[in-house]
Amino acid sequence: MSNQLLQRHGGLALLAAIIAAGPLFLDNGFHYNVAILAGLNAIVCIGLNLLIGHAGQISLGHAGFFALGAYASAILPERFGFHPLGALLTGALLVGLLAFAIARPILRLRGHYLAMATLGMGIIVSIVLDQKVDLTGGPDGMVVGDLTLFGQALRGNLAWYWLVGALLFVTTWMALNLVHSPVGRALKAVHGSELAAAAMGVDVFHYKVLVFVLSAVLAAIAGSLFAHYNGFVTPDEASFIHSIQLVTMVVLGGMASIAGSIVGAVALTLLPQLLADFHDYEMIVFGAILMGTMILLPTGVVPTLAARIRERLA
Amino acid sequence: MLSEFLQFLFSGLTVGAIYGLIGLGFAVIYNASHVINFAQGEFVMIGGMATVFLMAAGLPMPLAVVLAIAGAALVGWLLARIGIETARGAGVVGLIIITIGASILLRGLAQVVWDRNFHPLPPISGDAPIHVFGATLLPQSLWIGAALIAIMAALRFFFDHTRTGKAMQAAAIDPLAAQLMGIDIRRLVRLSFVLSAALGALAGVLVAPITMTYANVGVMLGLKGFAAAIVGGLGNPLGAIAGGLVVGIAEAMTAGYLSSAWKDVVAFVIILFVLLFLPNGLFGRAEVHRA
Amino acid sequence: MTFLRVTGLTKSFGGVRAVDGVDFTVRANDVFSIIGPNGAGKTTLFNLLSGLIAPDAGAVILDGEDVTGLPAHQLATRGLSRSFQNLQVFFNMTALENVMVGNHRHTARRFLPCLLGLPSVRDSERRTRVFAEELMHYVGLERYIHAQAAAMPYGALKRLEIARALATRPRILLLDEPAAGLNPAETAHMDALIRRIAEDGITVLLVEHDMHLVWSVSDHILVLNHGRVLAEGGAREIRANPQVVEAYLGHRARER
Amino acid sequence: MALLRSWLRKAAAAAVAGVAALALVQTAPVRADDAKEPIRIGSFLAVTGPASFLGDPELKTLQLYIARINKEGGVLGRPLKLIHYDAQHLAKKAVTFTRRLLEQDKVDLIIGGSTTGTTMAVIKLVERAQTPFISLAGASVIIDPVKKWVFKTPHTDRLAVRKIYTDMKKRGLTKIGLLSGPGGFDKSCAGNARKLAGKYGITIVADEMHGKGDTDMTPQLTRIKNTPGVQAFLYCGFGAPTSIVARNYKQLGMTIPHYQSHGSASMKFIKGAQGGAEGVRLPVAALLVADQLPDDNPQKKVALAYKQAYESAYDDAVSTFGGHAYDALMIAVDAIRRAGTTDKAKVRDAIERTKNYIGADGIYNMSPTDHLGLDEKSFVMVEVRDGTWKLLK
Repeated sequence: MSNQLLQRHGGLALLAAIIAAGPLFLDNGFHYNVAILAGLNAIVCIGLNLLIGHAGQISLGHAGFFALGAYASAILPERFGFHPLGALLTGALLVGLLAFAIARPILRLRGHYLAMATLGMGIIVSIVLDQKVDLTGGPDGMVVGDLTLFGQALRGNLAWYWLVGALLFVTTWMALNLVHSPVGRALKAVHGSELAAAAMGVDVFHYKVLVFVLSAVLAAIAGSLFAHYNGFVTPDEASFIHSIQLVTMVVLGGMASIAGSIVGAVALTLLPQLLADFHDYEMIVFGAILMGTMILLPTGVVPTLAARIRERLA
Repeated sequence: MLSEFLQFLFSGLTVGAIYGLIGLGFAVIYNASHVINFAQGEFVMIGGMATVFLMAAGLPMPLAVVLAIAGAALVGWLLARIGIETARGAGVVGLIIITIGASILLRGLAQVVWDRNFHPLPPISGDAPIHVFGATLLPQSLWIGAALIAIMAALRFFFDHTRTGKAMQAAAIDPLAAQLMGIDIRRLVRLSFVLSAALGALAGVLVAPITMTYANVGVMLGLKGFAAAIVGGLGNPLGAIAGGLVVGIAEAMTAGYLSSAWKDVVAFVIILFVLLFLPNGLFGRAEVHRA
Repeated sequence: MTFLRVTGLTKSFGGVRAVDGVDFTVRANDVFSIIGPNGAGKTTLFNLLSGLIAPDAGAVILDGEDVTGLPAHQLATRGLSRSFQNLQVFFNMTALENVMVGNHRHTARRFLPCLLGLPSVRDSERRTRVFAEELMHYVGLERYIHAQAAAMPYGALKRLEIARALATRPRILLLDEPAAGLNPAETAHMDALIRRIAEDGITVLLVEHDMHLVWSVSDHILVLNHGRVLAEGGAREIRANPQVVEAYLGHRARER
Repeated sequence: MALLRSWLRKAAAAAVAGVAALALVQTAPVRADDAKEPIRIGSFLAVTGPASFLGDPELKTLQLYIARINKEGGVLGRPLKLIHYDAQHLAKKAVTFTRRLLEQDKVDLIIGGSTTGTTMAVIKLVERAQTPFISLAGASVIIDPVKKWVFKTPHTDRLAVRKIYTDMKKRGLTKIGLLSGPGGFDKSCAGNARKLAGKYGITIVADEMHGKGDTDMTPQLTRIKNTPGVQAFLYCGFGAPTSIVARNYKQLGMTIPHYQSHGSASMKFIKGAQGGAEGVRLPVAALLVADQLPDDNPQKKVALAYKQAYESAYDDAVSTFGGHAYDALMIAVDAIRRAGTTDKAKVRDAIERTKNYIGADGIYNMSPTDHLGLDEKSFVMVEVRDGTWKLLK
């Protein structure tokens, strides 16, 4: 027990140290941009990993929730006079309700059928955002106003960095709490065997819905923040490709590993920037790295490396 | 009225046959390896693009087609050999990510090796539309339909009457038992990738006169093919074709009678409903849960 | 005292009546065995009793309460738990975590406290861990406490499932072929474990093909054939029942 | 033991994070303050992805002409350096790359944004960084209202629709069927078509759309065909669907006049349609039919020279999109020469004072109230005849 607590706190302290030391290494707005995007992706991935890695329920449509959060922050203040913070919370609430509503029918599906259903859901969101031109600006996107906190518009790289860093820290802390609680264990049980979980008194469906809604809400919040930070959103945020990118971050980092989600998100946010100088060969190198990593580190970067190091020591 | 309906139906059947042809590739690979191959659309792209560029290099079309299919089959073999076999510990989702990586890599390669433009291929037998009760149909649609039937028959024969085919069937139903019976699963997985790459490339050649071909053509076609395979019940080749027709006809009828603006939304809602009421697809094997 | 009463329980799959109007009653603290040839409907009966599938007709009364058609997790709350014939271990966890899942209903499992890692949750976790460790000792798996379930041998997994089921604090435990695939030493251990569970006041419902084990532990035996009750009675009665011996036990006894 | 294990797990995570951080530091530029220091031209274009039909020729053009200018001695005695990133059609990538161009690569000026979405996404950034920005995207919102640091070279898509409607009106066509694709270009074109119809006495009697990656548009075309009173057809879209629509049109035996937008202004459209493009009318930049312009047209020489240079360098038919990049680069170079410095404010002022500049797309006269400054004459209607563009008088 105390071991476990120490583990958790050690990991959190490391994360806090990395976040705190960030500004020493980030020396221009572009660096901050990459770091902030990586942080937002990590928040989405932590939620998505609870769904995919822990509870074993695949989703190929989470970009849809991300985009709905983003558009809530774009549309509500602009058209309906919401305070940006109110818009963020309203967006998260609406996405939560939507996720709750669709979770009931689609979480009855399993495996690849669930993948298809969530994929369809994401595509429907992206088409709606594309088509409701008068509300969303259509494929050309729309401008998003500043996020105001305590009457102050949040501007500047450092302010955003600290906000996203703090949120990532809190998200990680909560996710670790959850994973090391009866709820987290129930999620893993649902993944391990739905039959046995049910026979052990775990309300399987309840937990599937819970984690689906939780991951959707995290995606929506990250989407809202992204919209304000980026200052501009397009329906591409809801695209199938974006959903796939999120799942890739989770799997590459390591399923059912919170640290893995952060590593995966950071790595795959950074990689395109590192590869930008390859120009024509960018896609080739990116595809090859994706394949190579999964081939060499089949259970994801963090779990595979951790297991190798453990073996080496044992 | 009838002519209008027929026109929508022809459109749905043509598009559905294309989806079905691609869905077939998903089914064949899924059967042998339980991998969803997200690079299936790229096999279609390779078939079309390689044929275009081999023809541009002066080869006659039949030779270009054969070489393109052979090339795609080689890529399929490499993907199975390098991507799937060496990563056995990766789990189902991990293997999917590998195929996604392969899909990005192949698209990147196509853009560098070939180009970023779109190209047509000449249809097999001319462009003069066939008139049926006031509706029109391109001869190429008939060719696609004929190819689909021929491939179905060939696959039926392959699965029911050849040793390798029967082994694949057995492995699909129970890989462990099949392995115990002395069936070399790895060879079957490789073979399934080669087979489905060749099928994809053939589809790419057949559909290019209708859809055009370009480096990214596989993205949406692959997605629709996946939908077809799922709607039909994963791992069931016949189901994949039926699923393709369902999706294609749903799209065409929605565009024709309801709203073309919301066509894709309606099509996906139909797909969702099929899944909800038939959780294993139209022809899926029911998953048996024995406690 | 009757603890479990089953009346007219029926379930069909595609026209085949897997369980067909089965009636029986189980007394508290008995070891009640259900035997029968393959396909007799034993597993279906267990699945019905444990709420994994719902019956077409009939009733299940558990300790005076009608629990017919309740889902599995609600039956678990009412003190019914089970093990599985083909293992349903959580292979993505350690052995201890498997057992801790069994205690789910008795832990602080509300979402917000868990999310915030409140002291109440930590206390509950500590208690659950201690309890689970005790159960690991109870079933003789103490050396596997920190093992990954996926790395454990088959025989140990069988006992792990029982420890996990015990963690739900059941009043009635359904064991589905606990000795299947075990070697003689392991079977002997299982025999002792089942007796001990019964002695500790838990009613046991047993489906088992190993007749030595069945004769050894059973207070009462129900013979099922083609989804119907063929015979019922004490172990000695059943053994002496010529109908049972002819229809089912005869060739099986000779096999052994 | 468990603790040790967990620390190792965390250490591995940290190592990865550390490598990542190092990599970030590594990308920091090394700059030498040299008198010969190159003029840094930043660019982000949609070179891959669905809008690559725009970005591909744009990038090729920039590369071709920057190499040429450097061979001729550069600008102000300094070479030009192109720093380009492929942002695809994605606003998020455009924002990140623009920050990179501005804050890490310290570019003197930015040419880019193949699409309206990517352009609009970065306007806030370039305005804040006070860096001249010449967009290659079509929508009029980019320069209307005028933004201090933002310019653009392509004709607005509104003008394209106006050209089409003028032509329809001339032929007495007032009831039209509209089909549009799912992209930003398509939507913007269709939106203008709906908005401007009334002004030209045109009614849209059928308004259909198709989806991403669609391979058959006969249902939509059948609906338009069977709409009572429809006199003409307009398709707003780009890429492979332009050819598919033309083929389906022919398949259905439709005979009403067929118009497409400038998104179809590529030989690929004609080739892909396999005969279906015959008779299709569309507005194109005069560049595409430069050889058919009267000899006294001042644009002819510039356009022909560009066409010749591009086609000989790349073995690829010239497109109007490359022309936008050509004009943007030349306007920028001209402005830097006139300003005699790369001081951003002075370059911006010089761009705004561009007068009578003859480019591939037309003649530019910019002003503080017009950051496009193109005349309408250089945008012409053509018809496809015998597999090539025929200028309509």
